[in-house]
Amino acid sequence: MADFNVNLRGVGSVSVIDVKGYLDAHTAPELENMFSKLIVDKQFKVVVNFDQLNYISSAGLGVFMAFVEQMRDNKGDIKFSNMNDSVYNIFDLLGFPVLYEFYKDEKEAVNKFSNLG
Amino acid sequence: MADFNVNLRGVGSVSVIDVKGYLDAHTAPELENMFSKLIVDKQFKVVVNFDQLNYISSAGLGVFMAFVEQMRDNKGDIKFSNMNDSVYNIFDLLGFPVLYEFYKDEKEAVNKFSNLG
Amino acid sequence: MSLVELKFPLELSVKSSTDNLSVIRDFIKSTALSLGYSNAVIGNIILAVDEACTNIIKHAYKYSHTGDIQIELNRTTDKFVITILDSGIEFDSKLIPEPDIKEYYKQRRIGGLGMYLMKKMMDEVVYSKNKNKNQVKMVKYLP
Amino acid sequence: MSLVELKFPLELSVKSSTDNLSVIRDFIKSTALSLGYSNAVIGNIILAVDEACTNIIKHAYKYSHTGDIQIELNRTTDKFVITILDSGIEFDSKLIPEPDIKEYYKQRRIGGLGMYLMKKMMDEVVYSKNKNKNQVKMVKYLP
Ligand SMILES: Nc1ncnc2c1ncn2[C@@H]1O[C@H](COP(=O)(O)OP(=O)(O)O)[C@@H](O)[C@H]1O
Ligand SMILES: Nc1ncnc2c1ncn2[C@@H]1O[C@H](COP(=O)(O)OP(=O)(O)O)[C@@H](O)[C@H]1O
Repeated sequence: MADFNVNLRGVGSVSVIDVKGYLDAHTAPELENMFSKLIVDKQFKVVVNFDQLNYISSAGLGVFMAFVEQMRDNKGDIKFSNMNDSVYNIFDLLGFPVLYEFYKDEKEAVNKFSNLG
Repeated sequence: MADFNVNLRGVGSVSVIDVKGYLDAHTAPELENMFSKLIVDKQFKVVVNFDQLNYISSAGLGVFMAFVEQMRDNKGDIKFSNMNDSVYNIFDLLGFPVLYEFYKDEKEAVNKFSNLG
Repeated sequence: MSLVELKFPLELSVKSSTDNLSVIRDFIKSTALSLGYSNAVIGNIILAVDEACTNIIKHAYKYSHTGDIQIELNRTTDKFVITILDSGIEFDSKLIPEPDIKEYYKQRRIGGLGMYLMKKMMDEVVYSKNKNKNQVKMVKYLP
Repeated sequence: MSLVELKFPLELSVKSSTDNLSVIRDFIKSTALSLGYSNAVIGNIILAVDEACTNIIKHAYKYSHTGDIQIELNRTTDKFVITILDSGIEFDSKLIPEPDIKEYYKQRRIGGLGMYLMKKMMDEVVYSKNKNKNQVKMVKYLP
């Protein structure tokens, strides 16, 4: 059973990560690896599309905390899109909306990067 | 949580029982009660519509064995309709198709009674 | 893609009430799913465990809710092993004849299908005693 | 309509592996469903238990898969009580400061959110010792 799935797509100069299923302490390392690869490839503009994510625990949240600074230090960012309410509520409870940008649509999130140049 | 639900409808002279959810040793008594009531009311022509039944164990199967003879002794019957494959497989494995009539549609099953008068 | 590889044994303990059958079924389902069985086979395993536990509630504990049912799940290289223990009335499965399904219907008996289904659904079903408890061990070969 | 009224206590025992988190979540889900909580609240309870068990795996057992995690569920007249036991490294929760979420982000720490979430999601969270085991007892008021 595939509990969690992470997929990378390029949309212009932006890297879009699709996350799917259950993101917990067991599956978070896979997302971590994806971010590590992006760093190696110098891809710092990242949108994470949560459309198919059912569940997130603090282990998943920690991955974004671990990498966002590096992205920003390199003129990039991690932006979030297409999050369902139950997942958003966890982010919200922990104050993430102060620190991260959330968008309804992936396209909106991607465009924010182009606007910045 | 409603694990099981049983509902009675009259279609002409036929009693249609809709079963819904999980029919196991815990919920079978409810179906039993329904059949007991039909006997008291002298309603012997019964179609059981399985359209929304997800699961059946031997406790559920036993209910039909317990009442079918009384129905037949009174010129009635218990006929089955709208069963999904997984539920049908259990009936099949136990040889029920030799003893009971199974129909795709409720209407077909109901009509069989009218044909018999 | 992240695969979950459950670390066995897993164990569920519940009181001997038919109210708890749904929790038992859900436990078997989530375990069997991660072992890669098809939905049809998962349905069969669930049914076998339901029947075994129903029998324990009915016959070993005579519908008292105070008994314990312990379900232990294990996997070997090629088998999914389900061991169910109870401390109810002793049971010698050898005394129960294999039902002849044709005879069964001639006599129009109402019960007596549970153990037959268990054997049909599983690859092995063995009753025994384990430290003063009744044990039924059911095996399904891994997919 | 047939209502299921689970007979408590229910108990699940699993090995200390993150592989088993999904089975733990499914167990909590099927129990909480039958207690009548909304889906949103069920999600919160599941998260709290996931965080508690993740901490046990990470901190009490240091990611060894050989430890035991025991989850016991009870209900009183007005409470759903979840007791989680482990035999790992002793833990004094009083030594862990309540995180200041603002400070937390300033320092950009990566962990440290689990216990905060547990307390937010549940009505009571109490750590203690129980016969040489570590115990965390979490309560959610019944709906
Ligand atoms: N776990 C058990 N403990 C004691 N007796 C049992 C147990 N399982 C089965 N039996 C006995 O075996 C018989 C056949 O069981 P089964 O095929 O499940 O049919 P049923 O339970 O409907 O009678 C039961 O009637 C009962 O006498
Ligand atoms: N069950 C436990 N056993 C031992 N130590 C624990 C346990 N739970 C929490 N801790 C300690 O409390 C700290 C805070 O836990 P938590 O808020 O979940 O954050 P994190 O696990 O991400 O560090 C942990 O870093 C750990 O030192």
